[in-house]
Amino acid sequence: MTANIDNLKAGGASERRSALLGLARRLTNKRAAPLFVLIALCVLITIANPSFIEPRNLVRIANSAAVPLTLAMGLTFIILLGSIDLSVEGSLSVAAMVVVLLAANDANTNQFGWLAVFAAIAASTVMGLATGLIQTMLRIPSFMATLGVWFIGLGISVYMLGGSAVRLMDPSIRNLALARFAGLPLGVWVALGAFAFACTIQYHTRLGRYIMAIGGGEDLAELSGVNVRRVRILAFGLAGFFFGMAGVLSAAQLGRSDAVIADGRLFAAVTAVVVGGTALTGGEGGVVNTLIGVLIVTILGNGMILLGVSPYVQQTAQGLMIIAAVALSLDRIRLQIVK
Amino acid sequence: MLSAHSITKSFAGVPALKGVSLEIRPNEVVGLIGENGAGKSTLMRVFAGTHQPDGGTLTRDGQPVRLRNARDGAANGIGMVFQEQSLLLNLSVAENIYLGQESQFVRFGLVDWKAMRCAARRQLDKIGVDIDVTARTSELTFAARQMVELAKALTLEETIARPLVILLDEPTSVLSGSDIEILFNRVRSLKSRASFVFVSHRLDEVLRISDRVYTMKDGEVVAEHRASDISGPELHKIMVGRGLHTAYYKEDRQLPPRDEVLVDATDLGAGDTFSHVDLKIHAGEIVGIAGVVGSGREEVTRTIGGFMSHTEGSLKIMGEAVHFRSPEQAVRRSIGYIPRERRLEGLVMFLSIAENISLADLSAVTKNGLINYHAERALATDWISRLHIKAPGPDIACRKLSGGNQQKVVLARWMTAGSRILILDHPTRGLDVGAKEEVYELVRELSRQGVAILLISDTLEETIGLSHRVIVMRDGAVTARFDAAPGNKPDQVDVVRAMV
Amino acid sequence: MKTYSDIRSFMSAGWLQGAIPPILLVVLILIIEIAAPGFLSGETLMLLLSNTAVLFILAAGVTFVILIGGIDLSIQAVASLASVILAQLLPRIGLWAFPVAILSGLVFGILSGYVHVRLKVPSFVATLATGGVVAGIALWIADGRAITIEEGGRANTAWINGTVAGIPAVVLIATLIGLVAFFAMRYTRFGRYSLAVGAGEPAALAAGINVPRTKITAFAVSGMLAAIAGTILAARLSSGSPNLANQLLLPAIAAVIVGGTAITGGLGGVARTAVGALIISIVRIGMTFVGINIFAENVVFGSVLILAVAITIDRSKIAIIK
Amino acid sequence: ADKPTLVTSIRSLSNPYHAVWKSGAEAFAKSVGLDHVTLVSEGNSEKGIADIKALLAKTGGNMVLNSDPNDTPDARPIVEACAKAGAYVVTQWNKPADLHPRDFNPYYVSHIEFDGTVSGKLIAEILFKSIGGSGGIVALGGQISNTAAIERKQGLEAALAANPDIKLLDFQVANWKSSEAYDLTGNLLTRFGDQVKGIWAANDDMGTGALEALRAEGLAGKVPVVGVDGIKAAVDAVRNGEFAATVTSDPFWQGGMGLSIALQALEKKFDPTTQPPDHREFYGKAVLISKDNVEEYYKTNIESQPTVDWNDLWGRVTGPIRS
Ligand SMILES: Nc1ncnc2c1ncn2[C@@H]1O[C@H](COP(=O)(O)OP(=O)(O)OP(=O)(O)O)[C@@H](O)[C@H]1O
Ligand SMILES: Nc1ncnc2c1ncn2[C@@H]1O[C@H](COP(=O)(O)OP(=O)(O)OP(=O)(O)O)[C@@H](O)[C@H]1O
Ligand SMILES: O[C@@H]1[C@H](O)[C@H](O)CO[C@H]1O
Ligand SMILES: [Mg+2]
Ligand SMILES: [Mg+2]
Repeated sequence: MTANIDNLKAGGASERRSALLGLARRLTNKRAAPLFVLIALCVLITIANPSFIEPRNLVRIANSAAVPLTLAMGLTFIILLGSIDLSVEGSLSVAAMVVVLLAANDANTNQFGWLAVFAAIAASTVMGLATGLIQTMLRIPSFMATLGVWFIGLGISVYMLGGSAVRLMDPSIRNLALARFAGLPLGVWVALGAFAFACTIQYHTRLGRYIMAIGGGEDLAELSGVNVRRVRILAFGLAGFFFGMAGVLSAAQLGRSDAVIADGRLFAAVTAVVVGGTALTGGEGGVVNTLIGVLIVTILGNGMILLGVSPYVQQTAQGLMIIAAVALSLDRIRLQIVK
Repeated sequence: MLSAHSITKSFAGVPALKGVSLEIRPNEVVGLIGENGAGKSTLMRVFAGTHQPDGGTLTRDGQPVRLRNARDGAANGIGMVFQEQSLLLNLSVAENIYLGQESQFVRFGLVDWKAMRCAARRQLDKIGVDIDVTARTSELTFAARQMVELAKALTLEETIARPLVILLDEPTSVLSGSDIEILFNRVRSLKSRASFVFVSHRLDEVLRISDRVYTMKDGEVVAEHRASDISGPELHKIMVGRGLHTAYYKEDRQLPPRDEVLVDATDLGAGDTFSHVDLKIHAGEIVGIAGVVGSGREEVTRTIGGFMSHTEGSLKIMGEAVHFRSPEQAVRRSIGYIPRERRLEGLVMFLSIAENISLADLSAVTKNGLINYHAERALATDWISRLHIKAPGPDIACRKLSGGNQQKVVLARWMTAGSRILILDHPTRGLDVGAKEEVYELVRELSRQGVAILLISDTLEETIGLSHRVIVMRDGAVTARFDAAPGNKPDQVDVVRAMV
Repeated sequence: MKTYSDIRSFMSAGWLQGAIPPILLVVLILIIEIAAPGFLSGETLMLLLSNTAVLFILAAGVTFVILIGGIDLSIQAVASLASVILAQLLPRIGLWAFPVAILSGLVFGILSGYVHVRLKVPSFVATLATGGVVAGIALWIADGRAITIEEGGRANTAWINGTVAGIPAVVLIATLIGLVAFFAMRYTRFGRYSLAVGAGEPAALAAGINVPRTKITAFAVSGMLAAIAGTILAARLSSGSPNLANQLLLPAIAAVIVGGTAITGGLGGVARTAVGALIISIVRIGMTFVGINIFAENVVFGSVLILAVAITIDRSKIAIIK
Repeated sequence: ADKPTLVTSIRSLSNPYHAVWKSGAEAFAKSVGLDHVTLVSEGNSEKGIADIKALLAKTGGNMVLNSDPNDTPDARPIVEACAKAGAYVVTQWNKPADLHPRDFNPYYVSHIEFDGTVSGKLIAEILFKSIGGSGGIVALGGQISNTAAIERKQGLEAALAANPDIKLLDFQVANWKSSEAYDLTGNLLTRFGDQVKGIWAANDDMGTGALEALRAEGLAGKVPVVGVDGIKAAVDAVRNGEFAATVTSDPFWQGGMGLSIALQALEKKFDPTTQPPDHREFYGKAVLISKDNVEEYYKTNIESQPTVDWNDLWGRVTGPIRS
């Protein structure tokens, strides 16, 4: 008879220790760290310049955060998969292009109103689905599939816009930026709606759970019967949907669209996602983290202006602050391997 | 009920299954045994739908079926507990149990997590284990995870009306005696509802639970027996091709240790994991540490291996005081570590045998600081023949080897590095009886050459059988020490008493 | 005997897979020649090689980081900084400006590695941030403008723009760097450790590899090669600018991956990157040669990137394609 | 001999400024009946230069190039490559100070710039006047190291020095981008609130971004904006009083005239080597668009394609370039 001794007794000592561990964990709970970074940032900026907490400024921050938040919601799902989506700027510019060219504008006679918005979101959702198909069917890394789609999307918008900036003249769409409800621009409500939708997907649907599962171990998820390919395609489609919303919001805010409307959005969005505590390796974090990350990054930008940081050192300052924010807030106990 | 007819399957041209025919009848437990790499797991995966056979057919209730993926398998009432655990560590227990089968909890497109948790709790109650279904799986012990896996496979019961087939690929290799009993009881009581295939390297277990036993060898079924018609030693002989050694742990070859002390820990402690541990290991000595999970024995070995730093006491390696901050420092002090999680820490699975063997000490194959590929391959070829590693050549990626052969590659690495101190953390986990024997032989040989060995193992028998001395730990402290000279081995009962 | 076993291992190591990127390269050249006869001349091919040099050097550096499983997004800032340093120092210290500029790359590479390894910031964000810091420093050193390398300084950069035995010096430099990088990757401990870390970090750690050191070294190499690329760029353009290497980052990473190196690490190498860089520049120059509509250029380029990767990557050696 | 190819090399087609440049080039190409190729660098100097070299190889040097180099440094290798291949080249906006057309006779025909200091100053003065000569303004600069951005900022500073009652509250950089200007403007409004009486932007993309941020706060038309480039959105804004002014270098003219000058040199219609220095390196004439002339400008330049006499090579020369 072989006596197997590993687990003859797991009570006593380990129970006592796990209570201790639990306490220690609560004290050093790194998962809440991004929130602390956010709060500390707000407190520090307020001390330096009290106009930071004026309601008017908070509304402006919310307004600046609307596009990055919507965008980052989509990106979060891709990063949770353990993939990356570099096509952010391409998809966003396609959506912005579609909405201005179909709604009332100064380049053609179209006047499809809100249909233009749906078409824009549909276009970028289709681009996302196509990305997912390309990635899973050709079996290539998302990094390259989305890099390719980035170029393609940008090329399409440059072509359609003929290089010019087309003005968006549909007043009801412009109202996303110009009209307010309960003190907040409608665009902010839309972004909050996007956030609520993203939460629903992530925390209450199978798709959200499967995305987490794939990020945690794609092969294992497959063994459990998860249709990995379908989930990936849907996730990229979902991301495209959010990018499309962000494109519409961008066009509504700027009142026009050109092909470079999304310039610089990609890296800002990835930074926000990571600062919020979502792991680039997948399976850890989520859209709530991203909300916090977006706020940290937006408030950092706002704060630098409020403090009058010279534009010559802003880039450097921002780089250092981001390193500090991530270093302070990453849950290194969970993330054994950092890549 | 489920049968395989002439199933063949090769990986990159190398056959793993060479025309296997086998039958699983209603309400029975089929045992499946065979050496490492015989093809047991591959066959199970074909049944489960996660591997597609190159040739042959599967029939379910007499009808041919094609299983393209795990979902097809599940739809046919076939569930599997995988040899390498297949739980997602970033999800909770409940989410894992119902992963892929959430539809029953979906209302208006949203998942009712509460209902899922209740159902998961019911599943776990059924197999008689008490695990928090909201816990993250990463926080569970290995054994607890195994029970969750079983619960997960058994959820098929709720959705499939037909009789089920549950495939258990080495479910017991990480389970304790009591957990094994729970598992077996559950299997017996479910026999009215399902048939089971049970793979294990512990022949006594196989005979105890199975109705019939198939023996595989080199991708073929070589024997089929009624469990009541055959004995363990007979099975062993069919499987390995020779009889069971009477002196399984080679006690006759256990030499007294030398005088030189290679590891000398005094009053050693690390955080709240263990404290006041005194431990001396002489050249040529094998010291086993017995203890349950949480006793601190893992941490002691990981401290000596450089994965953790001690916070109290002192540690001397070959007479010099050390304070390791990384495994690299331990390796530089001639310490080698053979981990229990081979796939994670043992080998770089995507590198070749040759590259893995030379990894810890490239100086054996470098000339003027440059790697000499010819020498590296020659070295690996030499080890392959000396340790009887079953592999087509030194350039094959280690992930393609079976567990036993992987373990031999790890050993070859540390022998190449000239390690004078070896830490063996469950060195025979998942190995077949033949492979185990070879590993024991190697361990003895190393000991005779003067290597100091610290051993943690799956079974008390192995610990006692191999060691010169046995140390027992409980709650982070040493509770007993036993001398284990040949012919004077301590009694298991005494050791267990000190453990709990 | 030795060569025999070398050949055998070459065959068994899936040489066909390794041959696919070069074959793709040849096919692309033929396609362009058919579409625009005259492309296949010694002159254009030389042009192609010299235009690939900077891209390749940048890509070779980042290959090391990708192999350990990381990414380095700071290379274009580091290259720009090196160009600025070179332009500022050439008039004062002559040829010594080169080692100083290259050293700056080494320092910032180590800094990136340090931030990533010690502070455990994911390399994507760590290098994005250090890239921002470096860009700020470049702006500061350049006093916010492009710095022309005047007549006097150009005497010291002329050698880079010259030819040796009819071959452009930049091509020779890139070849030399490529060879050194190739041998470092294949024959040194550091190279082997990098592969091991990329393919299985916990196992590499347990085998006694100094993982932090290996990682920081990879970033140092990447920074240094980026700086070399920056100095060559400065010499070619006779000037340094804080934006000089802008827009070179993504093509460099694309070159690495198109060559068949796994973005997840542990598989690939510098030789593959050389082929990848050539594929990227051929497609670019080919489009101009064939006269692809300017509006379609991005669409064609993006599609070719996707197809090229689909053809070149070795799926059998990548556990999961993410 | 084969007909020469006309080649335009610009940064990208995704900004309105260069899009108009391209249409000018095409209008000219049509007028002379020659093939025209557009190259874009996408902000990547290496690509810009490589593409030009590829075309030089393809045409065997039988081409003329009108180039807006991506960055100052790019001009030298571009010019050197053209001279070596025997192609005629005109550069605009960006070149190193020590690179001169006369050093590459006859191939480097001309270099054209627009005095950024003058434009920056001009719009600043109009802005100051429109807020009544006193109060605070904020300024949005282009990409820091860009020559045009530096010069326009100098012009602003000169105007400020002459108007001590105007206070520059803050100078920030929005990298020529409207989206960055949009967010920055919101933040600046928080910091300075009602003190912001006007916004100076180094180009119209940023200016219109700032305008939209003002609009979101209900301040459009109340806080005047000025910019540079004369893009359509800015001209519209001048028409409805939201912009005080914009000034344009007339990219349509730039796109066609650069080709025309180079082509006439190639066709030996004039000899570059005998031209006066201010035909080789000169400031072109910028056009100010303010409420006084906006309706006319709108009719001639926005509603219809402008008509330019492509043979009037030197009509817009305003003087040699300062160094
Ligand atoms: N994915 C794979 N790729 C290549 N070869 C494989 C793969 N899986 C298994 N093999 C090979 O197929 C053969 C059978 O392996 P299998 O895992 O079925 O053995 P096993 O009987 O389960 O062994 P063990 O007792 O060690 O679990 C082995 O030679 C193994 O190396
Ligand atoms: N454990 C290690 N982890 C990472 N890199 C290492 C390690 N050991 C050596 N190197 C690398 O290899 C190079 C040679 O190392 P070193 O000079 O320590 O060799 P050595 O003294 O000959 O080694 P050994 O101790 O194995 O005989 C070093 O410059 C370093 O970059
Ligand atoms: O838009 C910018 C600036 O306005 C400047 O005119 C120079 O380059 C253009 O691209
Ligand atoms: Mg197996
Ligand atoms: Mg096994």
